[in-house]
Amino acid sequence: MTADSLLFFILAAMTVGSALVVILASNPIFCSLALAMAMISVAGIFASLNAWFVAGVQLIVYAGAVMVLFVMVLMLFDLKDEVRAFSRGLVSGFFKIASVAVIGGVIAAAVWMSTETIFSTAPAAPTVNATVATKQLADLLFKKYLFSFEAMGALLLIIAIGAVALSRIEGGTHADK
Amino acid sequence: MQAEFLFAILLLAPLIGFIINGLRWKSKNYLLAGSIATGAVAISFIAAVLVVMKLFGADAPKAVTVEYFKWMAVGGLEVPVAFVIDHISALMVLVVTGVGTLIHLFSIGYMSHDERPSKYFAYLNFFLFNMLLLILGENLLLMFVGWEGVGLCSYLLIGFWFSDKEKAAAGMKAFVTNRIGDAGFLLGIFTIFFLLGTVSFDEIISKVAGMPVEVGWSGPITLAALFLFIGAMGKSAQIPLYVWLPDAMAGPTPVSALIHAATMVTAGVYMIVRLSPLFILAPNALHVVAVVGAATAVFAATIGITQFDIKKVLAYSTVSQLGFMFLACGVGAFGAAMFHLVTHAFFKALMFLGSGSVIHAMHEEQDIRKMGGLKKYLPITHATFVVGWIAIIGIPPFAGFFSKDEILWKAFSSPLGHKGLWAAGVIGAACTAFYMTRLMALTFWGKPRFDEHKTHPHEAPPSMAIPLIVLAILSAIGGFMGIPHVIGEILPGHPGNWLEHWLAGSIAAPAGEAHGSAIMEWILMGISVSIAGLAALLAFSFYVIEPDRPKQWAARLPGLHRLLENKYFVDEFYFERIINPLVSGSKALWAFVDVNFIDRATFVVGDFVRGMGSTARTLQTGNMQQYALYISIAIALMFVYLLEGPKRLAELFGG
Amino acid sequence: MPINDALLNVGLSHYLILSALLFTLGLLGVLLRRNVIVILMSIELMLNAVNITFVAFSRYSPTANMDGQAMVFFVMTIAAAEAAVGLALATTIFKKFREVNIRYFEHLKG
Amino acid sequence: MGRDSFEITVNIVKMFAIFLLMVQAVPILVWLERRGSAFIQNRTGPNRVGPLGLIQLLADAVKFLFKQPFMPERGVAPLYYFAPIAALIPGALALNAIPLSTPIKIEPFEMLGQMWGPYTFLFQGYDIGIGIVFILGISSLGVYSILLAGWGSSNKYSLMGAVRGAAQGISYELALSLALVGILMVYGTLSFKEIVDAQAGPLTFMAFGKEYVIGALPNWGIFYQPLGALIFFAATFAEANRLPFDLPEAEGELVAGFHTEYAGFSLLLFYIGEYGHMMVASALLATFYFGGYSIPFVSPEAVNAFWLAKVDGANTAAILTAVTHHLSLLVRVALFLWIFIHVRWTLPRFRYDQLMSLGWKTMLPWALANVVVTAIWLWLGHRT
Amino acid sequence: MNSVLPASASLIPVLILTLILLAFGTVIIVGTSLLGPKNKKNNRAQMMPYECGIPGIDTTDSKISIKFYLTAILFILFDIEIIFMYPWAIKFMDSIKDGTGGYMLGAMGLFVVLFVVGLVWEVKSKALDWN
Repeated sequence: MTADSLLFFILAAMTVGSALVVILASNPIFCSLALAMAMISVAGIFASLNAWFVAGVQLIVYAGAVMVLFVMVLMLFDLKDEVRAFSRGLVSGFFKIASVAVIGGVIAAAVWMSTETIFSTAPAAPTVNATVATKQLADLLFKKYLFSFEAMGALLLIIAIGAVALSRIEGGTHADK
Repeated sequence: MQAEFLFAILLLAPLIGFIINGLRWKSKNYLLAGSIATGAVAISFIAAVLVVMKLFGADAPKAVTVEYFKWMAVGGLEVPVAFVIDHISALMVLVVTGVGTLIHLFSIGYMSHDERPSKYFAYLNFFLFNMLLLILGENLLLMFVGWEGVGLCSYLLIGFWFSDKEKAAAGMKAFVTNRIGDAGFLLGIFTIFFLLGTVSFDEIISKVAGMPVEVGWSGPITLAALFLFIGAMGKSAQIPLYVWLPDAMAGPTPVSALIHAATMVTAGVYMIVRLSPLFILAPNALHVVAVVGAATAVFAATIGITQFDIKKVLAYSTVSQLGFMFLACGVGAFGAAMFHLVTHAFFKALMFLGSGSVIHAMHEEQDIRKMGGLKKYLPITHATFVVGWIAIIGIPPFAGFFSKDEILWKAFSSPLGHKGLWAAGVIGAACTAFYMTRLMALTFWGKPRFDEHKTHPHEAPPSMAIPLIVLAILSAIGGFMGIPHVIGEILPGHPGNWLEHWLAGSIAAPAGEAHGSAIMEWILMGISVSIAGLAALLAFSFYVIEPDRPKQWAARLPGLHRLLENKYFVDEFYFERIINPLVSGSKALWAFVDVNFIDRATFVVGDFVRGMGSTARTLQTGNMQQYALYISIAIALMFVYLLEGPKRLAELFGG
Repeated sequence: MPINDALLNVGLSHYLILSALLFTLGLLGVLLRRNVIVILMSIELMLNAVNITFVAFSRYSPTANMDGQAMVFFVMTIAAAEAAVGLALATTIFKKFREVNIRYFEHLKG
Repeated sequence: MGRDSFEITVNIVKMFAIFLLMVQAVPILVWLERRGSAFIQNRTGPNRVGPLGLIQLLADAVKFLFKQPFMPERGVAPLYYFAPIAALIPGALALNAIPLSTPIKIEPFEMLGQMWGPYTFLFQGYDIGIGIVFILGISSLGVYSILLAGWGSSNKYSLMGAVRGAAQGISYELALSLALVGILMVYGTLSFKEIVDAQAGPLTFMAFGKEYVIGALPNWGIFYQPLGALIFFAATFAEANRLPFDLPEAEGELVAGFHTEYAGFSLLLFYIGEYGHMMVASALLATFYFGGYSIPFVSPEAVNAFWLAKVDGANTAAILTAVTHHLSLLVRVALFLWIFIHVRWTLPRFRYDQLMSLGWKTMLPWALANVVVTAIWLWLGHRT
Repeated sequence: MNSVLPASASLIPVLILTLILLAFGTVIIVGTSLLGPKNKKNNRAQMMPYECGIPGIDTTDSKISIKFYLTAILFILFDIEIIFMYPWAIKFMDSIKDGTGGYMLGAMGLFVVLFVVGLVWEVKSKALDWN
């Protein structure tokens, strides 16, 4: 095995393993920590694809911010192990797993069948270093996708306002007057 | 600097001002709100100047166009968000942002005692943004967005003091009346799209370039032109849709100056000038435009003679002047229309602001019968008002003379013109001179007719005085950009008609020979000036020398006076003959058709849908995971279908 | 494709299959778990799977372009916004019921 | 990693050595802290064990080794035991990504009857192209060890301290990362090496299209970004949970913060993490704003030539050159570490609301202002 | 830099170092538990959560202010905005030199305005006050 493929398989194993813990662990805190692990592994996968800046952002935003929020909220709620972590229903459970299996299988099959025809599997050797690649990214973000970029700014503003407003709600819709 | 950048600043500065003031709408800090708004418009003005500069020079482009992004693409219709400054919109954008800046500045002083200055300035900025959309939009749809936007702002600002029921009603009236026009405008856009398959000005003009002139009334271009003119009628207050404009004076006076005199109401004229290559192909439509314009010019001017509200007088004057512009458009003198639009923006904004200053000084008194002798109290306002007065009645060399005279001359000499149109114009001009002099006399001259011990009129603060002075200067010299050839020839250095030269490539001219000679032009010019002068003298004698005479005349001609004083009973007519029948007809329809047929039908449909719904309701449990399950089943099926799953499986197992 | 080859030459399909696996796991989490917060986390997992696809296509496209990476930025922003609002909602539910079972969201219907 | 066994071995040993550099700094720093605080507070401090009390820490370490490790009864074992290990990772990973000196170029040489080389060894664990972003990402993971410790201990004071620490850390991370935007704008790169290289020579700057050179000053980032440097430095205090920002371990309110329930060597691991964080911060400060490992006005080539003249053998000279530059960096790092210690014993602790409002309402806006001013200044200066 | 190393060249060392660190930490934790004295009898007082010697009351429910969680949300949002500035920042100097500096300044200016509006709103709404 070459170093590159070794790296990929290690990272992939870490990602899938963590993801399995996320959906199987009964304690939500462990779920969130496993998800943080998965995020870090995905950052590694981005890096192995030479998307260094995206990997860094993945670390900072997902692992360093979003998952911290999850962990903090779970600690805030002080949730214990769940007696019944999974939803009930034999029939619907069967349908759920079946549909997921079909989707997963079909995606995998589609990938398997078609990648050869899309383009060759060997990527072009990296020709620019991370800083230059990041500059190319900036070129895209601020020229081609400028509108989306500014829209993102507006979205974040709205979310900031909305989050504060939501956190102020005292009761729910069922609160008695 | 890059055009994209400048256009963005030009358009976004008022929008940002609107957002800032809109977000702090509760604030009562009129100075801060006003400064933000004025600053925003001033930035916009500077950007406009910088863009317009690109049009100068020997090898300058004919137009600066930027396209930001695609707005919509529906079938054959592709509408980009694109803006253009060419020689027509350059004039308009400079006037709108320039005069707009001055009026914003004036508003700071005028709104200093108001309860909601931030809201006011936010609306004002938003208006300006929409106006710029209207002017700069590169296609009819973008123009329509601005068109509706200014209508909305106009409504909001007329009804700005909505706690007064009448003022709120005035806003409503303006909105509803404009809707009629807008319907026409939309039909016009549809017709054009149906006809030419595009809504872009550039493409419209290049597509109609080779078309023959249409004869008769039923041609598609004539139809489109007439529809568009209906839109213009609504926005620019022409007979029969002018009724909203006098009532619109319920809004704050700077609003009247900005929206209902200088900018928004001229949008109709602008639109026709913009599409002049289209209109020129429909002479019959142009005849309608000319006749409506001339009729409005005379009609509104006669009403103006008997009004006592200072702003109403100016409002009718505006309607009348707009009539002049349409008259110019109608005879194919689009350049003259633009010229009058610009000079009118200067002097009418000046007079409105002056009246604002008077109203402010008189503590919200608007009745000129209760004024008089204000000359000594308000020297600056008076001096600037005099400039505006001379300009509007058309005494050379002030701005109004040049533009009005060019319209009259074109009405006479153009191949589309007619002596009758010229005569109507002269009568309108004479009436204008009469009522403006009357307004001056009753407001500023003579003896004070208010209690000098109770009311102490005070001169405007600098923030109000500066715009007045600037506009007065512009009203005085604004006419020199369009000096007629006959005058230019006798002046030293032979200055040409700069405006005509500027607009030459952008607007269309009617085919055919102009009739009339230089001598003729001099004679007509003399006639119109002397008639206006005589009318002014007459008014002067009526209202200053012998103040009793108006009453005697009113007694002598009671019928005419009543007719004029009640504005020809048009509002009453509309109410009795159009609105009431509509209402009672609708009621009858409701009682019979609605209850018996439509309601029945909807009930049946409703019951059916409800039955379906309650069946389907069992699926909607509120359990989100079930919803997710439905989604995933659907996705799975979709994938199987897309990948031709059964076929492939068959291949796999079948061999 | 011989196994040895698949182990040695990591290519686009490897990343895509990994992404599909991750996406499927995330979907399972969404469908099966009861805890709202875990469901949100599973959604994050799915979004990450999509991001892997974007970056992989960006890397393996014949005309080396960065559009895929730019998209990842937007997906991440959306994901963060979704997490922020989702958790705010979960907190509101928690304050009311002292539990974050997805079932409690049923009470929100009209 | 390397082409042959020698290179691979050296690279792995190098990483471990840099990690050990961080570990061994802890006793020295703790000693310095205790002696320094005593000096500041006019006391003697530890002076019994060894000369100047230098052996004290060794004795402490031995004591730590033999303490009884235990977990509180309701603690969550995996988290409780993993937290101190996790505390090591961010500091060590980050320190290895910073270039600590010039690369060493080794000419071919003979060893064990075989020719080896040539090699180029970086004086850092690994060179990651997006260095700055990598370090920000890695150090943002530091929050986890705090949260894990707090939760794993199942002690409400630990948890409170942990959540406080996390909130504080992330609040100041904003100001910190925003302060770096200024530096990125000035140098236009994410790589540490290029930033250090850009700081060579005399101070040169552009203003309104003209270039100015001030020969007396080195071309350091601090002269371009004084406000940015200040905000960065202040924010690192909060990031490292040092006084005056050590609210997570405020004794008066929270017993001992998130590591209340820790004792013995696992407590020491937290300290290693914290001091590692300080070292990373100091090294970053030196790299961004004080020329990194460069020696002012002296180019690496000149240093190499100096050593070539002194000793024979190009490889020895190369190693000595790297060591010289490394010392140049260490001097700065030591200075900043001393400032860390000095501040701790000089300034009083903030109240929590003051701390948060300082971070959000003072430092964040100032950092933003710094970005805006820098952008406009650069634009005006370099516009053609 | 003309030759760019493959990603694995700098990623594998990171993985190796992480492994080293984990091993180091584990050795220490396990080592101390072997070296240190064993807990013979079930010492209840020692194993209780440490609260300065006072017997713990109310051990189950730790009330943490909702503010912390709000801070974390706002952190995410602002963090993303700042991260968006990074590519822009390193590109900015190049843009000035190739003449599109004003454009880039405007593009980021609008974004910063949104940022500032958000910050001002948070401050005004007292979401950042801790009392």
